[in-house]
Amino acid sequence: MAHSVFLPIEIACLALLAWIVLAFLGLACIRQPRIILNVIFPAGAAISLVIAVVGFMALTLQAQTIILPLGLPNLPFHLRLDNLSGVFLTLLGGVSFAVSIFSCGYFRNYNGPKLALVALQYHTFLASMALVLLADDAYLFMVAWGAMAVASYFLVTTEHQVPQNRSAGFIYLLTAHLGAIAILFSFGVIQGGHGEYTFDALRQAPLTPLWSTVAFLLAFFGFGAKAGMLPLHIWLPEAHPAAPSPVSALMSGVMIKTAIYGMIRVIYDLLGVIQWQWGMVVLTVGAATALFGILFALTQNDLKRLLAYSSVENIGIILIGLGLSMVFMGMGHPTLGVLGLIAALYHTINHGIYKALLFLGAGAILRSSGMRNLNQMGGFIRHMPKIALFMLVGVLSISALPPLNGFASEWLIFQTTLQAPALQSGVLRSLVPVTAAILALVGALTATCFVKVFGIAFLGQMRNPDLKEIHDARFTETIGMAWLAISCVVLGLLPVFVIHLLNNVSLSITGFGLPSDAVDSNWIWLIPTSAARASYSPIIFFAVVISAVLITIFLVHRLYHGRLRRGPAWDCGYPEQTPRMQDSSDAFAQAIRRIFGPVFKATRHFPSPDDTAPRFSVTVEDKHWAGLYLRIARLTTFVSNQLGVVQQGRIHVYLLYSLVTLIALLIFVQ
Amino acid sequence: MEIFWILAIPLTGGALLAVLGNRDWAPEFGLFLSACTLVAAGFLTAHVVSEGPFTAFNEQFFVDSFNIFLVALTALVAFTTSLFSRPYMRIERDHGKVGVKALRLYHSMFQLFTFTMLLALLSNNMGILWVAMEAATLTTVLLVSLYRTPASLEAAWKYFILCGVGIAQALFGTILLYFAAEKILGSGGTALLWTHLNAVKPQLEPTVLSLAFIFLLVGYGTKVGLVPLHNWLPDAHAEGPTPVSAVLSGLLLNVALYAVVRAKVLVDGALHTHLAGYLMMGFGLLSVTVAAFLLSRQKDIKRMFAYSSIEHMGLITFAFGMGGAVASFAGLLHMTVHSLTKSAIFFAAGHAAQITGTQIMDNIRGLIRQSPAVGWGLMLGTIAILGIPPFGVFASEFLILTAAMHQTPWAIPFLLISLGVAFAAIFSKVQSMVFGETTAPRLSHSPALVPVFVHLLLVLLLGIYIPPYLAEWFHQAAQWIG
Amino acid sequence: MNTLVSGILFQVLQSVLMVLLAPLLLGWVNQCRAWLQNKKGAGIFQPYRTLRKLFNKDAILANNATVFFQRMPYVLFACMWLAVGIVPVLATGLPFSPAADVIALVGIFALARVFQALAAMDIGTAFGGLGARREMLIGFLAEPAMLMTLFTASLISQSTSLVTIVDNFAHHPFAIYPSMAFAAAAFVMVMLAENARIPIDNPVTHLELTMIHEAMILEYSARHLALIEWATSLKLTTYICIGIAIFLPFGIAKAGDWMALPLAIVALLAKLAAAGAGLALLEMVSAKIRIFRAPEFLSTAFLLATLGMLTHFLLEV
Amino acid sequence: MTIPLSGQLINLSAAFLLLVGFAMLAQRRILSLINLFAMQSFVLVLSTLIVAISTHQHHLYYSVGITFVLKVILIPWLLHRFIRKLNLKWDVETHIAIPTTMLLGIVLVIFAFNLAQPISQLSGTVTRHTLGIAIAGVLLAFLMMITRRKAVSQVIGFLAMENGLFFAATSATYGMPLVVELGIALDVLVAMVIFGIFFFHIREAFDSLDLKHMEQLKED
Repeated sequence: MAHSVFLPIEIACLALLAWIVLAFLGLACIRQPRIILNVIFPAGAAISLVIAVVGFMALTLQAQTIILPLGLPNLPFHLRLDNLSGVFLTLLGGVSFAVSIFSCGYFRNYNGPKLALVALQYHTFLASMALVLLADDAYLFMVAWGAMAVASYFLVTTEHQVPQNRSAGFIYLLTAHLGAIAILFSFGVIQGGHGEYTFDALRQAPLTPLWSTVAFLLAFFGFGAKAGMLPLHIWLPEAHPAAPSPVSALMSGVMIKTAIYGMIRVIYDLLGVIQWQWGMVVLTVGAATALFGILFALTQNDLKRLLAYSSVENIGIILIGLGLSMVFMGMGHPTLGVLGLIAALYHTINHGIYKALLFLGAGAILRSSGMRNLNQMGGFIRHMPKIALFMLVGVLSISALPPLNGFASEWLIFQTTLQAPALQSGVLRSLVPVTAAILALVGALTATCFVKVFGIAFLGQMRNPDLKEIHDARFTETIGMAWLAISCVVLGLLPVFVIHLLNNVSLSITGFGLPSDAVDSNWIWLIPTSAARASYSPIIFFAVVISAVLITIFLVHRLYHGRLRRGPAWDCGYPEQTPRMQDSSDAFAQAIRRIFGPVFKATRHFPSPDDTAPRFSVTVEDKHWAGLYLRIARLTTFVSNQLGVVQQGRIHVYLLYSLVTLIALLIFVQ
Repeated sequence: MEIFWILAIPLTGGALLAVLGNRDWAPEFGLFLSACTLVAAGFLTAHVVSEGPFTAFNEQFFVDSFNIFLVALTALVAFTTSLFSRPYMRIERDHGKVGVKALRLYHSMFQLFTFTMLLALLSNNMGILWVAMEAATLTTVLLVSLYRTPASLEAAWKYFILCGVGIAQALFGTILLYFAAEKILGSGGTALLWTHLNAVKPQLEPTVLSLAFIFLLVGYGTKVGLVPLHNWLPDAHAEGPTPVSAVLSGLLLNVALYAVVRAKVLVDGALHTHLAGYLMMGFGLLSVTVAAFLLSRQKDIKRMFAYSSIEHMGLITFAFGMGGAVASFAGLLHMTVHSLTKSAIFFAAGHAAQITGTQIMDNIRGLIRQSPAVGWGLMLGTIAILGIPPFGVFASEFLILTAAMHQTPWAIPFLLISLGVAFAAIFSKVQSMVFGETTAPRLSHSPALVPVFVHLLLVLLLGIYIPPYLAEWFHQAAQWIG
Repeated sequence: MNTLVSGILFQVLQSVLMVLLAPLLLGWVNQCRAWLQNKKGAGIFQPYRTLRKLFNKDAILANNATVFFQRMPYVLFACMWLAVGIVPVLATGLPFSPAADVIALVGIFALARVFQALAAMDIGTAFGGLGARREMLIGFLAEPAMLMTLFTASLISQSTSLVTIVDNFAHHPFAIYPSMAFAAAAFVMVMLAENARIPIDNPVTHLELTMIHEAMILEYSARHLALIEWATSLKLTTYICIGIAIFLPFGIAKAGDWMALPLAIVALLAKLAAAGAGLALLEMVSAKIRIFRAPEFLSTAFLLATLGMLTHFLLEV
Repeated sequence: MTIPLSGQLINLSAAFLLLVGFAMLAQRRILSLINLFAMQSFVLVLSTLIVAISTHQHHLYYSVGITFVLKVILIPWLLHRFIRKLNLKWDVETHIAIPTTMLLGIVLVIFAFNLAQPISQLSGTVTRHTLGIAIAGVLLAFLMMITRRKAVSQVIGFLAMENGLFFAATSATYGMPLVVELGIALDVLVAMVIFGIFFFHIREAFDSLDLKHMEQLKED
């Protein structure tokens, strides 16, 4: 086997190094953009594959550690490759492979310097994410975490001429920084006073329940800020539209997942003893995040903003899974907790893949048509059938429709919620199913949202017919999207394998696994706890639907005729069918805005009566801005204004300060 | 012997330049002198590394793990600064902001300032240390007012008076110290030698020493820029020529803090209480918080980074006050990375101001377009100074914060808020300066940005790898700082 | 082995039977409606005639219709077929049943709905979009309510697989579950909404202000329309069957139990007839409500279902 | 106990120093302020001389010499030249509230005595009781710098502070080591020169030495 020569972790380190080297090669090739496109990015993709393979191998291997002679004098860099990091490395490798390939085509119209910088930051970004997953001591983790934030920040501000992009970048880095500080402090709490910062030491460190709760809260805040949970999500819908689409794909697909990784690492692995109250916190926040995210996604018109909000929603769903798992763990039902954990991990992977796919699709549309606003799109399926196909796969997956992967993971989460009777306290027993209700609502809303996306963007008539020369995805772009689409289908059809692999993870970090029924079940039947409770077989499902369709077609054409004529669409008696008669994206979301009115801050712009080409438009704002962030900003300025008075220019006053200080201190000492 | 050279070179150089400073080759000559000083410092460092701490010239001079790295740092920053100031001052001359005589003054004073810094570091005599600190003020005060603008004069005057008064308090502290030491060591020269004082510190009279420390703290603290004694600092940084701001932030503050720490060691030894520590922590926290909040209202780029210097000095003071091996180590590391980063930032900021012809940040835009090197230098420097990994500033902040985590948890909220506010304040401004579009013209001389990137590279290196011998010094120093 | 064969036979039998019966049920409902309105009615076999007529016609597609539009009817039909094949109507323990539990069942309906809505938007007419939008609106309100009702049942019988649920209710000593009352009420409301019946939608009018389901299929003709109509009747049947399976599962045979089969069939027919008549009665006594009242209606259903679940936890555990 | 004659003389001169300190605090006219400063320096020299004679501290003789040359002759002369050059001869401090300043001064003096109490207990010098007065001198000079509006008078305050420190050194410890004394002296001299340069710069920038012009740099 490969790792008889090289340990997987060593290969991982080498791959990481190779990425960094590529980054600087990219910078060196500032004059030859061709080389960057045709050599650097494909090479990066190859490395991604290596990473993916390593991560996959790690899923079945024992944890391996390695210590690099770098870092702080008494805290060298510790690296560790275990099953948990394996999962996320696989995700990183798999997604970044597709994205790198896609980028070869996507960045073709960038000029030399810009492209070189992108190549530099892009590969640094990849390397730092891998490093986050491999880090085994607090310092290295923080370093990698920060490098990740900085690299992605520069990628977000690639188009820094646009003012919104600058502010987006600023908000993003600010949130990331605050989060990082919180995480740092949480590590500081966990190590409990003996100043050892390797993760092993943190695992051993004894903590009082109070302090571990403090640590949990800090970590939850810090990682939540990166993951985009309520109310720290504001950076996401700003940064994603600003960044180049492949980068948005990476950020949504992988980067915010590293925050989930961090949560699992800290809560399950480092803290170990989980209290059910934590679970409730995570559960509530998760539910709120999911609902809020999807409601806002529904009301967006900018495709990438919409996708960003839907990422918020999915993070919420993942948090629901985690929260359930923590509740069960805390209440002393580890096996059920494991189910929740696996569901969360599974959904993490799935979301990583289909969200990356959707962002790449959005990018392809943007590059070929220059459009991000749904209200202007329409009928693209006739010009970009390939993109449409892949987007359809992504849409069906994210809408949690069987038999694709989104459904599989949400199904598992539902199963977890249905284990509520096992809980002792009646309150929890009745609260947990409510989250199930919210999850159901969110799922249905997601379907609505993405019907809107696909229907408005690809179906119907072209909204502005004068738009010429829009063409389909380029070759490399196609490969990138195809890769992700295929993995969506595979992950949807073979959940059992995934479950078994993830079971190793939970065994290695919590020490518990799924019940025997689930583990022994063969590859057709997905059985969470026991066959009698629930079972699901996407393959049979898929086979039956397909065959049913074929049979129907066959019968219909056999028993009757297959004659078909084409004609103009029925025009309802109007003289003509103009594209403007179709539902716009605004119109589609109108019912939502009306039903969930209180959530939004919607302002409608009516056309004036004597407007020859009247357009009705509506803008939806996030209430958190005015409600929370602007207040904080105002408070800060107030304080600093108060302090500014101290410095009022007269040297006598300054001298007085020193005299007073001196005397005060002298009195203090005496 | 190295000590002799290391002091003689800048002194004689300063004297020479006072006469020849108006020649065209004066900048190159100054550069040469700084290079020589750096080499001498290198030799001295090698000497200490090989033989450990030693005293020289019948104990008047003293080198140990604490001051040697500061000596090396000082020589290095002095060298890079003169490297930077060569084109910078020429551009200033082309812009007609300074005349030939002013340049002569500048070159000679720069060397003398280096001399005073090194003297303060190397001297074993607390009295001489004081003399050197005062001399440092005297050498820089005329540089602050180099442009003769009303603002610069005002800044210089405040700098002069406030630091003069402050330093006077320090002198009184020194007298008290001498007074206490004389009891044990007898009167005469040796009673102020730090090595002797350190040897007998447990016997020193506590009440006197606590008073002495108050005076020393207020005195040297004024030069460190501790709130509320800091008022001279932003003005001087903003109005003086950029190289001066760079060395003020990069060297002077460090050396002043060095003096405070030396005093703290004695007082701790004598008092057996944590008084000095608490005082320093108090000043440190106050400085960090106030500076962080004042950052957000700055309009002048150099003034803003001056406040950031106050903030970081506060953090270092806090670290030393906290004490303990980790915290002191972190403090030393932070001293190093801060002076490297901050001087780098000032270099970049200076060129930025020259490019756009203003120091008002609202009028500086799109640096990255006009001169990518300046833009990236400023951006990366800012990211480094804000303590974002993988830069070295983060390494030290990591240690400080985690140490504070279990030594003084009550301080955490202040630090948390301050760091957040400082980040928001600085980064929002720098970002809008670096990015965006611009129409600024090119510079008459190509800017020297080698120093910027050398410094940043070093800082980056310290973030991911600290050389063993450096770590060794820091450890030793941290040991006896306690 | 033998059980498997008989199981598959049962499966096939049930699927085919239900597919063939579905239009009849629709006809029966319409006939009852007519009777209740003192009309003579078209007779209960009218739907079959309609289907035959439609199948024999030539299909017309709009010029810009894509493959979506063309294939949607088949997908729709297949989904409904699968759904009705999963629900244990005649007998439990069918080989397909474990392939999809109640959640997957809801998933199937969602799948069908999404495809229908997309197809409706394909042509780009005003009505298509309007219909799709309203359909999704009803959908995202009805689906959670549906799930909640099913969850109540599955919490009682500790399982989400319909077979186990039916077994639990049918072949265990009878017990009164107050929560099921809530669930039943919610289920009926959801069923009305999902099948485009009064008071949410009116299957017989094409009044543009009110119509939902019809708006989506305005562009369809001939065999495509026929399949859609058939699928609609299948959907109605499936819902009723689910209701039967959960709320009155008595008389459902075990798989391979040939003796119990006739009884099961009779029981099923009786239940379907009763349910159809009941449905007609409901539609008679209630009036169509405004589209923006629909959310209130459905959120009430959702509330009832959730209440049912809570009552289960408060009273029955 | 009875204090030896030298001690009495020193205490006398100390008292005189304090008096002069208050006089400077009250003095409005700059010219006489300079003279007062010279007088204070002279008293300082005297007292130091007495100490030197009475305790045979040879290095004190040097510092006596330095101080005499520097503070009694050179600096007053320089100051006189400056104000002649800048013709500030009749320049007076406007509106300073003398009575309040005096009161503050007295408070400071009391504080200084309390501060000096414990230290004087420890001191073995004949001059130990004058330490309090030295501190008082420093603080009074400080107060003076705070209250004065003119650059020159602020500088004089600064020098007075230097005097106070010097007096403290002699009274507490019979003076600092010689090296330090020399260094301090050098610094004071250079400082003086630089102050001079500043006067001219400020003058040409603001055509007045009033500090009220130099209040522009602030947080607005």
